[in-house]
Amino acid sequence: MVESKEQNEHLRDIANLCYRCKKCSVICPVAPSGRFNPRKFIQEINLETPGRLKKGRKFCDTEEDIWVCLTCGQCRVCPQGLEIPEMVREIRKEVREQVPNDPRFTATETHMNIFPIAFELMRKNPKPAQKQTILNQYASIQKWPALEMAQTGSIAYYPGCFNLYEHALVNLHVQQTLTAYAIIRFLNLTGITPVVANDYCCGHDALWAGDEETFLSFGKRNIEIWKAAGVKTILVSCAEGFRTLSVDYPKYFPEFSFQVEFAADYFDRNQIFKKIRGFEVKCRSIVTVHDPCRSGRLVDGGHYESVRNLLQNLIFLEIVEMPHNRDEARCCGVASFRNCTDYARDMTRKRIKEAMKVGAKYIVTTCPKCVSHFQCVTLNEAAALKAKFGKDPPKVMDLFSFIYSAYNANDLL
Amino acid sequence: MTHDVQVIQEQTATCECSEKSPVSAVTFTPHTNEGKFYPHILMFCCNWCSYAGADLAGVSRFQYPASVRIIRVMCSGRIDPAFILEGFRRGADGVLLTGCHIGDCHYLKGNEYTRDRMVHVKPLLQIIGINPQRFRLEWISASEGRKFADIVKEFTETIQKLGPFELKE
Amino acid sequence: MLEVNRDPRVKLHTLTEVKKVSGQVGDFKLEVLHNPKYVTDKCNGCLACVDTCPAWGIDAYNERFSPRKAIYKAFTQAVPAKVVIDMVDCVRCGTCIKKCEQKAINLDEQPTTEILNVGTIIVATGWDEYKPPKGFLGYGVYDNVVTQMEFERLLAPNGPYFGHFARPSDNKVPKSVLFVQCVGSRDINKNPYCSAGVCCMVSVKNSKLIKQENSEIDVAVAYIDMRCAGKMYEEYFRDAREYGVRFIPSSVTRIKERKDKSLEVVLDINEPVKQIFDLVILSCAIVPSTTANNINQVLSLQMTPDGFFKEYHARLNPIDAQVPGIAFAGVSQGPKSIAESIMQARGAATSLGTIMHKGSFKLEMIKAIVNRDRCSRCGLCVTACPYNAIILEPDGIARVNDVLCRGCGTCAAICPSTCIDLRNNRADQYQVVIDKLFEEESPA
Amino acid sequence: MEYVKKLPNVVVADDDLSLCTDTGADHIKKLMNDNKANRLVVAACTPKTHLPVFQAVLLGMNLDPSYLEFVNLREHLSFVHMKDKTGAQRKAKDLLRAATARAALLEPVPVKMVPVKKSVAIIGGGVAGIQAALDLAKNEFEVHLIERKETIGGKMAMLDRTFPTDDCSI
Repeated sequence: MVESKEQNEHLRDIANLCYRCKKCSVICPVAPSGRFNPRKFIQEINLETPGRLKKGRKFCDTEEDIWVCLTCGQCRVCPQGLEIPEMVREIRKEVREQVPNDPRFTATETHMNIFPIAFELMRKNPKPAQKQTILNQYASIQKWPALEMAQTGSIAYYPGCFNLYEHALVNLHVQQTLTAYAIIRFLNLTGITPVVANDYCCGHDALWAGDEETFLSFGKRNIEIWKAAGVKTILVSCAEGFRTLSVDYPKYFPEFSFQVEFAADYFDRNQIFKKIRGFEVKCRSIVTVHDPCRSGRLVDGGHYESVRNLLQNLIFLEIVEMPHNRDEARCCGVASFRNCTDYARDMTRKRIKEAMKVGAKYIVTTCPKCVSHFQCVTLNEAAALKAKFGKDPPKVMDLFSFIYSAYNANDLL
Repeated sequence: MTHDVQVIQEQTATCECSEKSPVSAVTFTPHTNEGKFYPHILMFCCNWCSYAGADLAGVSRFQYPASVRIIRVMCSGRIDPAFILEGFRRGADGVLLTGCHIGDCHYLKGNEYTRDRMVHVKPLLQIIGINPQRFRLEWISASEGRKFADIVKEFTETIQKLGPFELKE
Repeated sequence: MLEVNRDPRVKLHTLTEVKKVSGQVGDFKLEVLHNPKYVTDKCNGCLACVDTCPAWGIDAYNERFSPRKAIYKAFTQAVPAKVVIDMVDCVRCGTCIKKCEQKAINLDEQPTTEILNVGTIIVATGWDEYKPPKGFLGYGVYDNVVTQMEFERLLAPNGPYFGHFARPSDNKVPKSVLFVQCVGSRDINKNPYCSAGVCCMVSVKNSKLIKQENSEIDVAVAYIDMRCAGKMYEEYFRDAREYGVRFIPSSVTRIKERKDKSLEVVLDINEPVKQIFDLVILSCAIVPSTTANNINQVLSLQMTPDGFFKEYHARLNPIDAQVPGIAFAGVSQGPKSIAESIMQARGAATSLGTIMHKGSFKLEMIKAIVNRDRCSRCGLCVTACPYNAIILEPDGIARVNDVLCRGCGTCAAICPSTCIDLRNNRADQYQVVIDKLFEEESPA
Repeated sequence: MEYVKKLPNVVVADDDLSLCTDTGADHIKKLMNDNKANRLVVAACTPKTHLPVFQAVLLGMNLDPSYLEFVNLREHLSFVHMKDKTGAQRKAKDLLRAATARAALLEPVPVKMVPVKKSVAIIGGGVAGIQAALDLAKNEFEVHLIERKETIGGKMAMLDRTFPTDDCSI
């Protein structure tokens, strides 16, 4: 905790490095809405004396609506290296402490606030969900082979909040269970039995909504659970989970001593698919990769190539790139299930249109939130998109769900 | 929403036909009833079928446990899974959602939405770590007073077997 | 009927179908399609054309028992009293054009569309007779098995036998007649409901009419139970028995034709008994008109599982539809007799007349409201709304039509932005109730 | 009763044997006026039958009729928990607590008037359609009688004679 506070002040101290090049406000997808502008936000910080700023009070009644920022990190183009998303997060936390029911905060609620409620319930719960049981139930329903999962071991797979989105956002086909199943199944096929612990949600959404308390309680218990299981390496397939575990956990928990690896990286580095006997999967389709901010811009060294390399394993698959890719990837529109607004939706639409213009039949990504937001548009506005482009909108899938579906069908069109 | 005067007049009434008003001074015993676990169940009833069913159960004097707290909604289609989680968050031991039978909805197909949406509630509870048996979806028509009482009885027994909700503060 | 035609305030649109309905109470727009009659309004009904017409078709009015010309008037008292041409039967010889003094015939008439702008709508789509599947109790195979409506024509003075009924196979007066009740009704495999006793009463009436015509004829009715509930109905039933009609509590399961075209019927009276009848009449169920479904597709009202329109409330308001400004009359809402149909029709006229007389309709505004600032323009509420009450404005923001919205709240539950809610049934109001219900101790 | 009085926002609570009578209404009016109350919670029978009664009371006081919250103490409580007095007591308290809290959040429901054209379309020219057309035409409304077939009359015109008077159908 002490550490993070120092970090806060440090973040702010460098706000005066800004020389108003306006790169951030030009690239910021929210700025045109007129409710949030990163450059103005930095200026607000600079205008105040550090003493007043410490309490974040300024932002309780400023015009800059810090809850509107998507923390997508496109503003990281900053030539002075200002971490605007991180700053926003710190300010959010302070504002939340001072005004518990900030009307501007409640105004960003989406989905009847189901996710914060679910997280609060999870937090209270001393006995989290039996993930192994749920996974094997899923396997038996699908009539797929059962998974081998260990209770203790050195390599763990962290499914994160697991199938929460899948069931909270009905009809959007966010196949989180399939993703988890696919990864464990592929690992099993190469003789690896990963630990799947009954861990908690990583606390990403709570953290970015300024609710540090929930985040800390999740983190603490997760670390205990992993320690008890004797885990050394943790594989994370979800981009948000990866960012939280690899960047935020070490920052907040000095005792965090695990090696965190992005599942796609691990698969690529160890050539998992090459090791699976008879892995000759045909897939006559065209995919494009949407790079989520959480596994790209917002972590060091953007994990872009591994995803593409894994897709190369599929025979006949054509990978096309959208004009904005890798570090410049456009935002899916919504972060931490807040602020589903018209401009947020326009962003989602724009990204889908980008994918359609390059002729993709599938959009493959690694973030379940990107999947759900893209699906919301492709499924609900299919008719309008079809009218405009003369073809069906692309399907959106998680990387591992996509590969597993192709592997299962051996020719996914 | 703000009001200049926020005052409420309270009336407790009993018609000649009803029992003596239960709101007479009886000491408040929290949480247990003669040593037995006494569940609190949140129940949503749609205005047109289930609420009328509950009324019929009343008029017919079908006795059922005093565990349910009924909230009247216009249509079961109004119920978002968030309401159910909200109930658990506030400390309900179980949540019972009732609506009109499929095809019988006062609002054409509101209950079909409910049905489709509620398929996902049990897995959702499972992942949060709540026993899915604590939630139930039932169709009760306005003429099924007996069924209403039976379902409440049965569900209360289920919850009693499960014990108090683990996450209650 | 004639009165309707004479009244200047009633516009008759025959051979017309409703294709599309938009708008709401107070201002409905009906798109109607006028099918061609091929005869203009100049026709004075002299019927000279009918005599000259060389082409023949089957007379739908007389069920299947008699032919009619391709140019025809439906029946003597038809309203409007003009002829029409059935293009299926017409050979386009043009004889009628030459014969017509009024120059009223135009064989090249095309269908036309018209928009009717009205304040309210009455749905009176009526009914059809249940047609038994071919071969069921010999229907459609044996000539002398007919349905009740067909028999009405055999009996009618303007029917094929001019009021002196005969059996269809040999045009001879039958010696014995059997009515079979509950065909296609009260049967969970066909129609589970009872047609409200109408078919019972029709059989009582027709059996009595046969006896009045010729008391020599043996008339029997095979019934499950006679449902003669209504004013003077029981007395009417007693009358029939006094005329000598035999009412046999029995269900008929098998009918076989004999060489002389008479029918061998197996009646189950404690044990199977064979009896011979010359004519068998099937008292078939009343089923919703085939057009009811089409009409419902344009009006999107609610139907009960049996296909009749669903009223607002079975007890408290059996006349109005759930959509304001629409009412039901007659069998469209459920099987009923003529008297009941007229009762409901007058009820519907009063119900809608009240609104129209007042000139305005009062709406309780427990309706969905949209928080325009938060709407993400996703359109999910539009697809969720059962009443099509929500549309997206040109700028993409959802707008609720207060008249069509009935306040179910389905949209509120589906909205991802939590921006649409029901007035006075808001989520925060529910949440406060949930909160307070489970508060452990009293705050005081 | 004592419990209810202590709840937040409650200014007055009283009981009466028959609230739905005129005297009951007067009683409510007097209490509300004396205590300057502007929301009413009725804890009695089912709102499905008695809501309009108490809405009328509020209307009589120039208050919006939606400022009314109902607690169903009869059908949902005293009738069904006859043997469990303690449980019923607790449930009643819970319900009243929730109802008073909700009452504070009630909002006025406006009433909207929409103009209605004085014309009617009747779909179907059978006996019911004809009768409705005649009735409405007599009331000077413009009637459009829409019939799918070439003549009006429907099934009725195909009948010979009709029960129970055996008169001609046309």
